[in-house]
Amino acid sequence: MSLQLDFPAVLERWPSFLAGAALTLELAFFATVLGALIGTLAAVGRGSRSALIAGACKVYVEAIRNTPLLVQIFLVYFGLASLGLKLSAFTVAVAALTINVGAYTAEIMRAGFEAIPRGQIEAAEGLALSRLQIYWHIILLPAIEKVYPALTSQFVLLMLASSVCSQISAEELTAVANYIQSDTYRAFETYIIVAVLYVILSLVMRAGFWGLGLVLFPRRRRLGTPL
Amino acid sequence: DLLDDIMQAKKIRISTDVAIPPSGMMDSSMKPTGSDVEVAQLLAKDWGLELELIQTTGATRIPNVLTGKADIIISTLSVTPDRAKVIDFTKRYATLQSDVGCLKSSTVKDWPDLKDKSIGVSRGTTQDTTLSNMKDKDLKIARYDDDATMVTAAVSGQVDCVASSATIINQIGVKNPSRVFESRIPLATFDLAIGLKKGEPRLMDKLNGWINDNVKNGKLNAIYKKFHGVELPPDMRS
Amino acid sequence: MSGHLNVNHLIFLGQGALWTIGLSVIALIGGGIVGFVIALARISPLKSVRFASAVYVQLVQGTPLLVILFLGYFGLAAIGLKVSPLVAAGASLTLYVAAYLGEIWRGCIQSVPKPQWEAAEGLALSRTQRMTKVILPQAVRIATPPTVGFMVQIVKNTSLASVVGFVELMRSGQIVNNSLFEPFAIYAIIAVTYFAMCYPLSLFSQRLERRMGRGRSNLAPA
Amino acid sequence: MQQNAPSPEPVVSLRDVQKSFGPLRVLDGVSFAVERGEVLALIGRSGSGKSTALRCIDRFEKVDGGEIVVCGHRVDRPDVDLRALRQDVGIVFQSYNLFPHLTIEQNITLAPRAVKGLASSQAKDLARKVLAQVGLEEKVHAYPEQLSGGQQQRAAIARSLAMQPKVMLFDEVTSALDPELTAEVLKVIEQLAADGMTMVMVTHEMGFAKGIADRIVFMHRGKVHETGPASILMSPTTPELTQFVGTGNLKS
Amino acid sequence: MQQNAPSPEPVVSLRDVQKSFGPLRVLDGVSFAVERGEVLALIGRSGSGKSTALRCIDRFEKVDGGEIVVCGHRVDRPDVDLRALRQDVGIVFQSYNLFPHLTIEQNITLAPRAVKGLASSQAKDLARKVLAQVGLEEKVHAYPEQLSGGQQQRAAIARSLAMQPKVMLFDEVTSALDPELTAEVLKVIEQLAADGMTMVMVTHEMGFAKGIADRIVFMHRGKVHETGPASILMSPTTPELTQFVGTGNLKS
Ligand SMILES: Nc1ncnc2c1ncn2[C@@H]1O[C@H](COP(=O)(O)OP(=O)(O)OP(=O)(O)O)[C@@H](O)[C@H]1O
Ligand SMILES: Nc1ncnc2c1ncn2[C@@H]1O[C@H](COP(=O)(O)OP(=O)(O)OP(=O)(O)O)[C@@H](O)[C@H]1O
Ligand SMILES: [Mg+2]
Ligand SMILES: [Mg+2]
Repeated sequence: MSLQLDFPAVLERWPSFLAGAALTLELAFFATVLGALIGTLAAVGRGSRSALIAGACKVYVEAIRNTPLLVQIFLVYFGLASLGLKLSAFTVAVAALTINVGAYTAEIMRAGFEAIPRGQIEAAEGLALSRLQIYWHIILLPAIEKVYPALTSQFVLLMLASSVCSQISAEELTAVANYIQSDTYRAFETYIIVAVLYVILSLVMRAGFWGLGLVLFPRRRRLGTPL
Repeated sequence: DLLDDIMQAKKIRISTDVAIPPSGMMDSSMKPTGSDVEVAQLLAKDWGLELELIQTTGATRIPNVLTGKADIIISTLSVTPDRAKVIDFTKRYATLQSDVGCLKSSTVKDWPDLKDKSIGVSRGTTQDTTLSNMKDKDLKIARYDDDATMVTAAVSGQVDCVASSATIINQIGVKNPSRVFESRIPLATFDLAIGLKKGEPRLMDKLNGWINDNVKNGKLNAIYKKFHGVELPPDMRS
Repeated sequence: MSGHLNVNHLIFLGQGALWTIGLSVIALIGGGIVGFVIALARISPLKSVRFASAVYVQLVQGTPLLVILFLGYFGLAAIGLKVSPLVAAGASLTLYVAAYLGEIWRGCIQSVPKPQWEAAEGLALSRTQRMTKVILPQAVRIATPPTVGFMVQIVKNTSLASVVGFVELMRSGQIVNNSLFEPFAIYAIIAVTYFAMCYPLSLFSQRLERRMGRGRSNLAPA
Repeated sequence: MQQNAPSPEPVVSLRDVQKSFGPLRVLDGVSFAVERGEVLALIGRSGSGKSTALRCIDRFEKVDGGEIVVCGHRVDRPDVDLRALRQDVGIVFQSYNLFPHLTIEQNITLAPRAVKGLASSQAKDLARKVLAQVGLEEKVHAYPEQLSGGQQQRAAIARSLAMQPKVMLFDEVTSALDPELTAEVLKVIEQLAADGMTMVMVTHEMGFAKGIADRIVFMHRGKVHETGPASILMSPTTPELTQFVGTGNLKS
Repeated sequence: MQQNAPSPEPVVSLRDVQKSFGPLRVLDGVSFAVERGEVLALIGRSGSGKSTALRCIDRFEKVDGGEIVVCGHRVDRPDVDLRALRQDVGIVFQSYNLFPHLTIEQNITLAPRAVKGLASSQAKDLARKVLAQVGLEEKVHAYPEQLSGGQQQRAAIARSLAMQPKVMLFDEVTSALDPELTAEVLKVIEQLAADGMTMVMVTHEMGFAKGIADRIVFMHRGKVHETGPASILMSPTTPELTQFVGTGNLKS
């Protein structure tokens, strides 16, 4: 092997790695919460009886799903600045990630809505519940429960994809890696450590979603069905 | 021995980032050009070799030679002790004067004026390291993945100061006349050198000899002046 | 560092787009073949095979593609394998795509109703015959829409191959921008180009889904 | 079973109802009425339009023509107040359609709270009352999947009862159940009938129809083919009903 | 119905079979035997273990203890030759489980060709023969979804017959069907019985069990509670069977 690896030389910068990992998690957290919200609204919007709302939601979802995140980030970052709006890199990163993951969430949630048996909705209609009440009480939670694994994976993917935020000066994990590797020229050691950290982060996120699932789906918890 | 391999193959593979103007970039017909590219071309010509430019990104310049995918790197490598632990550097073939540049309309004169101003810089460059080490100065640093993104950030108004070479600082105003930047605070002068894998003394000697010759005959200075608009420092122009 | 967007720039971008398509095709074929093996391994009767393939999937799905590409390209070289960037990028993308397609396809195979497996078993078909004659033909129908949907992700993700020196669409856009500094115009062009490549696939996948009359979501790295 | 004297205003009345799905004419001039306290059984072979007729009464399907009046609501009109209508009508389907993520109590209290604005404690008392009616007091805190089919169906009936409807519609509520479970559900419905609830039920259980229905409506190809008291099942006058009752007997 | 003299070697025999799912003991010492040409009906309430017993015979479940011998195969042994066993046993489920991507003919010829190596033309002749047996000749080239439930179930029976099994197992093959369709499927099974096929059937159709079965096995809580000729249904000796037959009668 023509290459000598010297992990200690890179590992001694662990505070930077930790800070990067923390920022990555932070980005993922905000984008997940906001994206879930926007995505759910867009999913509901796509089923709207107003052609305008349904159409707008569709355009949003399709435009985002069919272009790379990096391009979206650049367009938001430089676009806003050209308009004179100077937001911090963190704000822009969260905004772009939210817009991005919101579109995917919308698609997943829509599948969840469609998976609710017609009979459930008819039963609720038969009980004189209003449209909004039906969405809230009958559709939302079971739909989320049905697509929970897909949502979990999507949000983990979002966390991994947040690595491109290094491009707009957000100091997340990949940015830290890029800095350390160009400062030390020890690229292998750096990227191997970063890969391990990402795997750990994704496990942490999955564990978090698992725990959240326990809270969200009391029936699952009580009947012991695996999530 | 790498030198023999190169000579036998009649081809030298040089790792260069073509996205860091004016050292490496594309001309309007999308051919690689820039000061580093011309240095590489000159070297290949002098040694009678075919040139293969290995186009890289900032992150992969070094791994390319460590894993034998390229023979040497000519890509604005500044020499630092940390880096010298990983690869070997030749003598300097150029220098890089770095300044902190600010909007012409701003009042920045010295370090204290930089408080609350975000300073754009290319991530992991020696400018970045230098600024990052000035912990006492309480600077707000915005790091971009490469010079181009940093310049774009300055052009579009995301930052009002940048730490970079004078060439690049001047470039911003060319791209956006309403945002002219000029050098305000000198940062440091770095030596740029050719990088190669450790343990290749014969190649190292030959490269050093070639640099000496071309410093003396003024060819390196000419290339530098052509792209950077200024000459190399006096002690490199004998 | 000169002037305005000209024909050369557009040609350069076009070449980048061609590379994007080429890499996508390689990733899909390689990832498809390996992914099929992974899908079968994930439902293997052997516990060790199931476990190993699950670990593989978890590792790959937990690592950004950028890092996989980097380690793939230089990692192979570091252990003394001399490979061209094309082979290295192809191999890395294959590993990556296989992990996702393998999981998608495993789900599709397992979503063939259990009674179908039992009915085939009850007819004395061997394991291979059950798979090839009963389960897979049904799974293929279920799998087509999410697979086509995932191809969109492949197309977009090839942009990361720039790390191993590919000047594909995204990288060519960055290079052009570096000499023109018109980020808004250039990234808009790139966005539209990606959209033009991806949207037909999305549309096709949606149409297939609708024809099958069931809503399935497809996973999507951004 | 109470046989009220026909009041001038029936609870449910259909007059010449027409309904097509695409080219398929499913209801072709259906008319019948249900008086207060009456139990009406809708029978007929598969595809004859029984479920569709029932669903039209609660406006799960819009009719193409004819007139439907339910508790004073003009169901055929586009401007009918759906939520008011559905407070007067309870409907129970073959697939019980309990909400799987809610406990039985939550299933029952949801609509009274959300629609009628009952306080939580009131709603819970109500839940206990209707669960007692169907004999499921001990299952308040269970989830639907913890119940047997018969228990789920009884819970679904209780959920409808909690809205205190004026008429209940049942669509083959026992056909997914095995004989023993069927028996428990039928007992509950019998009790409802005895309490004077107005009911329309689609059923395959001829024995039950005979025993409980005040009137039988036999549907055939989207039309009311024969109608009369339960005794018409013993002495059918049309060949279609004769055949239908004949095959039904196979399930003996 | 043929009443063969019991041969020394039964086609199917279970002796003291034990089977648990986790903590739940589903079969608790089940023993019975089926002679050549005999029709045995397994009855019992839901959850009593009928399906499990049937599935153990074709080794869809592994038993925890006891002995099962089917056509000479020691089914309880781990080393039993599964494919040989399943060539001797045909099984038909409640959900017909035809392969939706294949035509009826392809459904039927698949196993004979893949397992027995029949030539295509031979297999097609065979398909025509078994389809004639179940009265579906005209549907050879249809896809399953183009058939009614009863037709699908008959096609599933034909598919099993094409393997020329020595014994057929039926698990509530009519319970997803309405009375009319039930009748056509039962007729096919009656014909098979008349032709001397050995059969074990789980069924809810008491009338049918009475009419066709040579012997009844009544299961209760994982045990064989009563067994005997069909006449035990008229004069049950245990209270459990009395109750079971009683409730069964509700479905009259
Ligand atoms: N939403 C629908 N779209 C199209 N056709 C329908 C729809 N609902 C019912 N039909 C058709 O209308 C006819 C009558 O259906 P309906 O459900 O009313 O029959 P039914 O008497 O309830 O039969 P079953 O006893 O099988 O429940 C059938 O042919 C059915 O296929
Ligand atoms: N795979 C399984 N895992 C766990 N429990 C099972 C499984 N299969 C069956 N059971 C349980 O075993 C018991 C007996 O089931 P079985 O299907 O044999 O009953 P059955 O007599 O066929 O009833 P039914 O008339 O409802 O079909 C039931 O309590 C059932 O829940
Ligand atoms: Mg119906
Ligand atoms: Mg069963």
